[in-house]
Amino acid sequence: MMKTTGSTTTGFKAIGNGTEDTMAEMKTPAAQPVVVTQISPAKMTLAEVHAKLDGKTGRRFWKNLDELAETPAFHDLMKEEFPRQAGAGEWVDAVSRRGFLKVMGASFALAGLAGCTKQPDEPIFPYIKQPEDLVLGKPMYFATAYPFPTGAIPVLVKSDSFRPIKVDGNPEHPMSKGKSDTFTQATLLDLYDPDRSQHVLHRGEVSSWGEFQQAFASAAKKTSGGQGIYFLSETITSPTLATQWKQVQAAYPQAKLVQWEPVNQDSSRAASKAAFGSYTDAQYKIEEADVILSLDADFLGGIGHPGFLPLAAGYAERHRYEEGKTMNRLYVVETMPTVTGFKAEHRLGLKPSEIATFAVALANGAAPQGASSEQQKFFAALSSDLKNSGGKCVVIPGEQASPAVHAAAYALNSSLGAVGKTVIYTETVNPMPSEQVAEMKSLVADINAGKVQWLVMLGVNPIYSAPADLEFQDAFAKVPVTVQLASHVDETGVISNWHINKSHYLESWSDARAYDGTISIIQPMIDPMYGGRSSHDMLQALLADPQQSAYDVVVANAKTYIKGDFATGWRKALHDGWVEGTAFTAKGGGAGKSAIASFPSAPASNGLEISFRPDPSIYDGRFANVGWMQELPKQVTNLSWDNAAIMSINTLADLKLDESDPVKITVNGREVIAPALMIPGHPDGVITVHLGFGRGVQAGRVGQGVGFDAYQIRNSDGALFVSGATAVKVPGTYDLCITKVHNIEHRGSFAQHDLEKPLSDKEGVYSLAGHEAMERSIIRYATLDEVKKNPKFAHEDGASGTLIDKVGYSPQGETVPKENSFFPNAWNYEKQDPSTLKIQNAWGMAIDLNSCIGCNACIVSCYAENNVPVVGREQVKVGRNMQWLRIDTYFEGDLHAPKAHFQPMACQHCENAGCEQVCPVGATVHTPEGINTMVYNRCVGTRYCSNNCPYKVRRFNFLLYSDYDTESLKFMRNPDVTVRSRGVMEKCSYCVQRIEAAKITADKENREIRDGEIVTACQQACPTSAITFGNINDKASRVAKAKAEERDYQVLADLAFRPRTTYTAGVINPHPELA
Amino acid sequence: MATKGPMQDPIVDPMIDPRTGEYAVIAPGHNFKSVTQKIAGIVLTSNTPLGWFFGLMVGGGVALGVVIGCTWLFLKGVGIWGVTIPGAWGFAIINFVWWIGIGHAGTLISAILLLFKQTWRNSINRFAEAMTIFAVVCAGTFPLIHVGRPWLAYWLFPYPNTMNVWPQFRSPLAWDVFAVSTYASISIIFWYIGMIPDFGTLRDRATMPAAKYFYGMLSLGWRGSTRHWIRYESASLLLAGLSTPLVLSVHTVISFDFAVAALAGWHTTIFPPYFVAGAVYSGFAMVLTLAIPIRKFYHMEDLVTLRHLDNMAKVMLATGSIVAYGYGMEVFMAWYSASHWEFFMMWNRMFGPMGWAYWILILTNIAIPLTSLWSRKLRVNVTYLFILSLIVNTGMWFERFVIVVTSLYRDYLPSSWGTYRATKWDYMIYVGTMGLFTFLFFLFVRFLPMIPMSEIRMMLPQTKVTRGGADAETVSKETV
Amino acid sequence: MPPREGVYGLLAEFNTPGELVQATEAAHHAGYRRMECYTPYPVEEAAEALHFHKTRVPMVCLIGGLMGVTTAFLMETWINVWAYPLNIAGRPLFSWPAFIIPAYEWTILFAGFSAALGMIALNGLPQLYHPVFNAPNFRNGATTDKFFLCLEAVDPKFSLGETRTFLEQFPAVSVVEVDH
Amino acid sequence: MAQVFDRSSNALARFSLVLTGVIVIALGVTLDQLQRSPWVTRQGQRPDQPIPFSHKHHVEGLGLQCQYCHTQVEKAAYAGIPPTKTCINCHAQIWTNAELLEPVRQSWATGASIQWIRVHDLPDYVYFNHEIHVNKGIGCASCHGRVDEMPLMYQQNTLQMEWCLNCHRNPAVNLRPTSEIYNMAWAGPSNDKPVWCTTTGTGAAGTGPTAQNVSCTTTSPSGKSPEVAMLQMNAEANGPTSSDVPPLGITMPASYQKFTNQMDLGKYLTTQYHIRNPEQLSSCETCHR
Repeated sequence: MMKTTGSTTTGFKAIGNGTEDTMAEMKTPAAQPVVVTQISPAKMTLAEVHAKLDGKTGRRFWKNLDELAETPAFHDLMKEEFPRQAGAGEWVDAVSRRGFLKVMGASFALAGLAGCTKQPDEPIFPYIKQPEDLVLGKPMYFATAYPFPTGAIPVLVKSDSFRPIKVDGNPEHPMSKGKSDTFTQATLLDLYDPDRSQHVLHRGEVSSWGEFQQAFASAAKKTSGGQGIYFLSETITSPTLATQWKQVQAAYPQAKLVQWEPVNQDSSRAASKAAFGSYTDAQYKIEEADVILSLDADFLGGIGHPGFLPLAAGYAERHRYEEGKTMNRLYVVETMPTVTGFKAEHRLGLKPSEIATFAVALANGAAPQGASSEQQKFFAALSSDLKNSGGKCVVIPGEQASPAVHAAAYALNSSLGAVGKTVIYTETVNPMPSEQVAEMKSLVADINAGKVQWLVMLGVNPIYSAPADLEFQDAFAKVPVTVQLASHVDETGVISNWHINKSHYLESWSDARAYDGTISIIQPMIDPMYGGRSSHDMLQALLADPQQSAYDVVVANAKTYIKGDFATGWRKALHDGWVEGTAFTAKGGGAGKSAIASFPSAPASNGLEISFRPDPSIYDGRFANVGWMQELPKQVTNLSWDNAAIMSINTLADLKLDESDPVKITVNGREVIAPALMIPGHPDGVITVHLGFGRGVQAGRVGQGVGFDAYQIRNSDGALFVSGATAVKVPGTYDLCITKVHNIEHRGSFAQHDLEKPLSDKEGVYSLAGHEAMERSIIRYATLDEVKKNPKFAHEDGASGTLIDKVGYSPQGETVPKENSFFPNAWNYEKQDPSTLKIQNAWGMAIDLNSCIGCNACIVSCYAENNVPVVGREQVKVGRNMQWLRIDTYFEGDLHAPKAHFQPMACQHCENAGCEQVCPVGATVHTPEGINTMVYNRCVGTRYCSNNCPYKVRRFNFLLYSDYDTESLKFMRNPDVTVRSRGVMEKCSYCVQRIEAAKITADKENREIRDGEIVTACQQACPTSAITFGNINDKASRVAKAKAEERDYQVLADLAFRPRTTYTAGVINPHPELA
Repeated sequence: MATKGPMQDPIVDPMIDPRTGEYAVIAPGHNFKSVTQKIAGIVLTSNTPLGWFFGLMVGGGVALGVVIGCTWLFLKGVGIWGVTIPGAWGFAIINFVWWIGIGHAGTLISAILLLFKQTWRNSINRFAEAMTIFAVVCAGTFPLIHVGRPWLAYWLFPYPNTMNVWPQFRSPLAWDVFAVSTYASISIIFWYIGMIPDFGTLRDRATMPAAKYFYGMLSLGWRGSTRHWIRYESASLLLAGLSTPLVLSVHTVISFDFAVAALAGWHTTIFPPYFVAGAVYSGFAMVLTLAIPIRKFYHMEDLVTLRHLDNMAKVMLATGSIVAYGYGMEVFMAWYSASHWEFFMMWNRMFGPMGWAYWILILTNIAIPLTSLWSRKLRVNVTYLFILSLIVNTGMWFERFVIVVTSLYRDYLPSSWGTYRATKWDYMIYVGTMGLFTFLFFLFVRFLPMIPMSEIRMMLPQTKVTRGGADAETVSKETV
Repeated sequence: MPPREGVYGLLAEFNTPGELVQATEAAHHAGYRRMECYTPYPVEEAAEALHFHKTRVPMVCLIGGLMGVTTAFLMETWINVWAYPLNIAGRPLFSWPAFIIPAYEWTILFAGFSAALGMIALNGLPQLYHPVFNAPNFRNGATTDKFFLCLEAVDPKFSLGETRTFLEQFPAVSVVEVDH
Repeated sequence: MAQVFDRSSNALARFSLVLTGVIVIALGVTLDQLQRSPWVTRQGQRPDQPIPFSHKHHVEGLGLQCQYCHTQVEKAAYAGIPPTKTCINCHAQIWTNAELLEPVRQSWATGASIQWIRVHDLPDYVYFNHEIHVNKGIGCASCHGRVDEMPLMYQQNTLQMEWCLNCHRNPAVNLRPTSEIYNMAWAGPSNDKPVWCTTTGTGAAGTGPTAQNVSCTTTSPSGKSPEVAMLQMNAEANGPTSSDVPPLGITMPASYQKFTNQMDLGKYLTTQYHIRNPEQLSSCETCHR
């Protein structure tokens, strides 16, 4: 017996060790990299919030703040904030509760094997009196405009039973022609942001507009002519508001108005004043230009640059390759690599200071001294091109470039004879132009001088974004009464005596001028959800009849610019979304070189330059709490939920940094810590940082604690760029969140070597992903000469940018002929309708890679149209971002100065789709009209389809991503699209809901669907009409024509999946000497 | 006979059969009663060894990992795992294939070796089959829990429903449902049929009434009637005949999960054969992992002899070589196909960010076993075999890891390249299933006859039917 | 069936298969037909002696297999071609190569179950109670190491006395009579 | 060493085996029935409504048109639930202080909705559209049953997918002239109640809304014009089914065809109304997006 027990133990040791061994064996390797899916603790605990608040506020309002922090609302905010951040593995009440429901659901489902649980009783709330024109279930469309500092964007808002559910360009507007952009699209979520401030607050306690109005008015009356009343406003875009201000000034001559925004147009203001004697805006007729030079102007990046929509459209129009059409050529000189830069035929990366010298040198016609050889070449080619264009050229300076650049641009445009042809100079779009930083300085001076009694801030957040050197927060504390009108109780709001909740532009009356000067009436789409107020109300409060509503004010002022019978004119203006005959006309001609002198170039200083840029996704921070924009992979960098210290490979090496190392940037005494990130084509010796990040908890559940705050090192005299900065590595590492090609995983060392015969393997370093994209002929392009030689270049070898004969499973990298299939005619997509003998519809899409500028507008549009959820940083980091559509960015060639290619990639709706074949429950199937349709409610979530999708365009709800709790978000959802639950696969559906709607209308009227009647969300948003959708069986349709082009090709054609989405190979027009 | 060299293991020498030079399948000196007592004793003993309780608790404790893991999984979703896009499959599928593979050896031993009249397999086939069933249990959990909406997993079965929607039979996953469920049912029935006569024995030897009734019912009243035996034999032969194509088909179908897909690294015609070989490979490794401790613990050295270990090692050598050939072919085809996809996949598999996995696989699956197993010395070295079996199991797990993960995370479109990292939940559930396996196995060795008594009896010399009373005495002498 | 009363038969216990087989052959030679051997493991020779060769298990198994293949294949065809014809990845509705695999699996499933259950049924199991268990020495040996021959009372040639003497001529350990 | 089990156990054992089999089968059948049972589908259940509104009274009794309340059934996906205003239109004059109508007056006074319980409640992932059904010749009664005979509203049909598919796979069985959509009692043509149809508009290609494309009548149009009578004669001559006269491209004066059974009418209307083919109607995206 003893013996037995003895051997027992030994026998068991053996087994025990066994399992331990095997475990060990498996743990060690997988444990090597940091386990990303482990959830880092949420950005901020409640305790820290308190600390932060107290810290921020000093003693004065500690009481209110504590109360604020104690309010249940605030707690909920914090609670709900976590799940977004949490991702996997956090015990979150809300989430696990939902989880339990799911499990209950499961048991129910099993009980009644029907797959659907017994639904609870659903109540119906009919109207008391139904509005006349309302047909429930049929959307209505209203025209309005999105006021943006660089000019209003006219929009058409889709409204479902009076809830705005989609914002798109206004097709009837002469300037925008129905196009839109990321920001405009995102304003929808901005409207429904659950963190918007909902009350008037006085010292943190809920108060009322009335009380404020009285307090303000009476206080104003006491002052001598408004002495000590200062308005600090965001850029004023509304003519009506300007008029109101004049009235205020009439009543209170001493009152002052300061316009200030962190990202402004000071350069052009200063330069134009110097050049033309008065503030002037430039309007470019880019479609007229054969040669375009952008001096740090990201005019394809978004409405951050004035006139983005017409410029992008114009550029693309002239950049399309069509017979007998001269293709334009784009030169870009810039610092931060932008989509504009990478669309350019020739791009030169320079430090901000060098750009100025370059521009001036160009104006003077002599190459800048100390320029490198390839800069010389660039300069020579450029200037010759410009001269030879005979005035059919244009020089566009960027708003974030220094005044000198603008001055030089004015000079160049007139000397090249472009003025009047491709550029006209008009009065400013904004009614009250000013040089904002200067004004801000004087304001702070006045405050410190104790002149300011009332500081009324209209939609600005200076505590967060004011130039660091102004020490605005200290000044702020000296103002007796501070009032802030803002959409959020932000950094400024929490410490202001009064906080007035601002109404969203979709909730309020106003007006604004578009880029071309056309005035649009801004009309509300919905009653202010939280009874917010607009700047109009604020100013009106000081006027004789404070009860006048914004509507009255706008109507009153509209009488000044609406010609003819007002009633009809007004109705027309509201209907069309713009007022006829209000566009600007050219004022005077060009300007000489004289102005250049007044902006001496800064003495070249040693040390790094820091370039400050508005973020391509969240701009100056105004979109910080818009999940769509935070998650949107940024142009070029593909950063999501982060900003970084962006630098070149060499700078990275010089600073002995590796990517995602935290680096401390010091600008005369002020410092900030940022993660380092290499971006190909970035000039050496300069670091680009994007503004708008590092918001506090006041930013809201989404925006708080994302990225670092670049404003902390931004000074009033170095608002655009500053030199003499230092950067040093600090210990630790920061896990940057980057999606797609430049996913940190695949950057590695930048010296990956070619696998076989080198194609784009230039000397030096290149991106494996980009290299592979070329090798796999995912990207195909040719130069103008090549395409002239061989129009079939996309399918035959020969073009420098196209490699097709080495790819894949079929020798030519082309799709195998249909006859070779085992089942060539298993399904016929050209069936005839027996009764009408009409051929059925077959939906398809064509994407013109020449026109795609990678601006991301399509993605945000898709977000709104298809109820795509926001998953949060942790999830994006492990590759679970849910965008149905992505813009693939491939860097070709040496990463010091690469080419880049943008390729919109969504479900290709393959006719022989791999995904369908492997789904065991038939949750994804093919429709008779050739759409690869995903049936969410049938999906059990095996994810096999995603594995078998070579385009990896399927998205899976790994967790419950859709927000089922937040009320305000429910208003926003598109009622025609299912909100996907957890465990379900989803993907681009070609906007099948729009297709079905069109079919129903057409069937009712017994007619065919017209070409262009169905427009997908991405197509609708695209500023350059790169996307075409339609019936490929209708040979007359635009999509059929596009697919008939010789340049049309399928990505991964050799897999013979027969995608319905095809791409039109790009054509570039390089300068012969630079090619 | 060179093989008759000095053996380090003292108990070895007498075991060598002088005629063949092979190790005997059963130590001499055993008779019907002794084997019966030995085997039945383990089940019917009244004082269970403490070690058993210990092992059961360890197994059960670890198995809790599955329970906890799955609870959280059902609450939150598969997002708690490392799966992502592009790597939408991860541990769950890897473990599924791994476990199923392990199961295969059991069926192979009980069926194929039976058809080949390899009598030596008699002593190990019972717990090899048990291993199969428990492995299939562990494997079976994964396909169920790995789907996004597990509560709807029953949609994979063809049942009449109000949606008029049915499974989609072009999908390999639908095939899996049929293959795995069939495999499980047939294995269980085969296992049970095999045990009926032994249940009879247990019923008759049991002293506790409870045990009598329990085994009595399981035995269905088996009484060893010759007519029964004939039908019984033919039935088990048929089941063996059916299990053979079944076991080959099951892992073939599993391999279709990959081979049918259009992914470079999956889309390979060589998968079916080398998946089956790999399965047997890992299966025999697992049999060794189990047999070696058990024979020591229950002093079965003379029923599960070095002959068995030696033979199993030889089978591993054979199957391992097939697997090696498979790997070789993958590399060769990557070059020979001249397809960029194949080439890049292979290059990435070896030298990409996850190259380490590939080299671990080569080391543990090919380098170590296939070099050492040629030596008979090592083949009969119990300790070495045990360690080797663990190494091979690891290796086979990594084979699936390499196939599933490294093919997925860098596929056709570079823009969608990603990576895969397992989370604590992945590990918890995986290790949990090992616990579950151990737990079930301990229950088995305690309550069921782990070696088929009737079949062992057939291997004893006394089975010789001899006319005339002459040897009758001798026999009776032995039995007394 | 009503439990029969009286003697079921005579049960002779042997030590070795050899003795059993001899006795059985003799019994058959002597004209006994209703008899049965009980052994702890299959003894082919005993079956020979009993002249029992044919078993219908294979036939049952075959039928099961055929049922399996047809059921599965018809089901798949019906589902994918008639019940809900859907365009899956442009593949033909009747994708028979894909249908083969489940059909194959169900062939084995059905065949296996029929073989196993068929065997049990043909053996008349479960039969928890059986007269031979009444023999005091039966359960002690029959499933361990003893070999039994039972001449049953229903045999026309059976008569307690003669049969007992007949059996006792063999080196049986014991000859006992078994009641129903 | 006696018996472990007594005689009875044999029978017991075999019986229990059989029983197990029976139970398994029974369970399967039960579940299969359960998923179609009213307990799951809510067929025929009358939830407690704030007001025991009687469709029978209003439709059959007072002869109100469906559209009087469900105004947008032809214009939108939802048929529309009448606003309180609609009730008040009449009930401001009649039954002004009936106990039952208190909720209506309450709602009218306070401006709070009358909170009905939805009777026909499809899952949220099903996108049913009244508009197209009504315009393509599917009558209210086809799905909702004889609402005019329902004192309290209840769900006539299962509304389960298989039920929808029955019609989507063969619409002809339910098609009726659009003029008869709101006719609750419509029973389809028969020998004693034939239906005469003719195409207006420009032949088969069809222009303008479906509804105007075909005109049908239940009263014999004979005697209107000789060729009609003639046509009817040979219509009767070549049997009840004159619909096999190809309707395509006939450009002749209004020529009525006579239908005496639903299938013929259904086929005729399928062509005239350009009903999409079953393949398209039963394609997933038709109802799920």
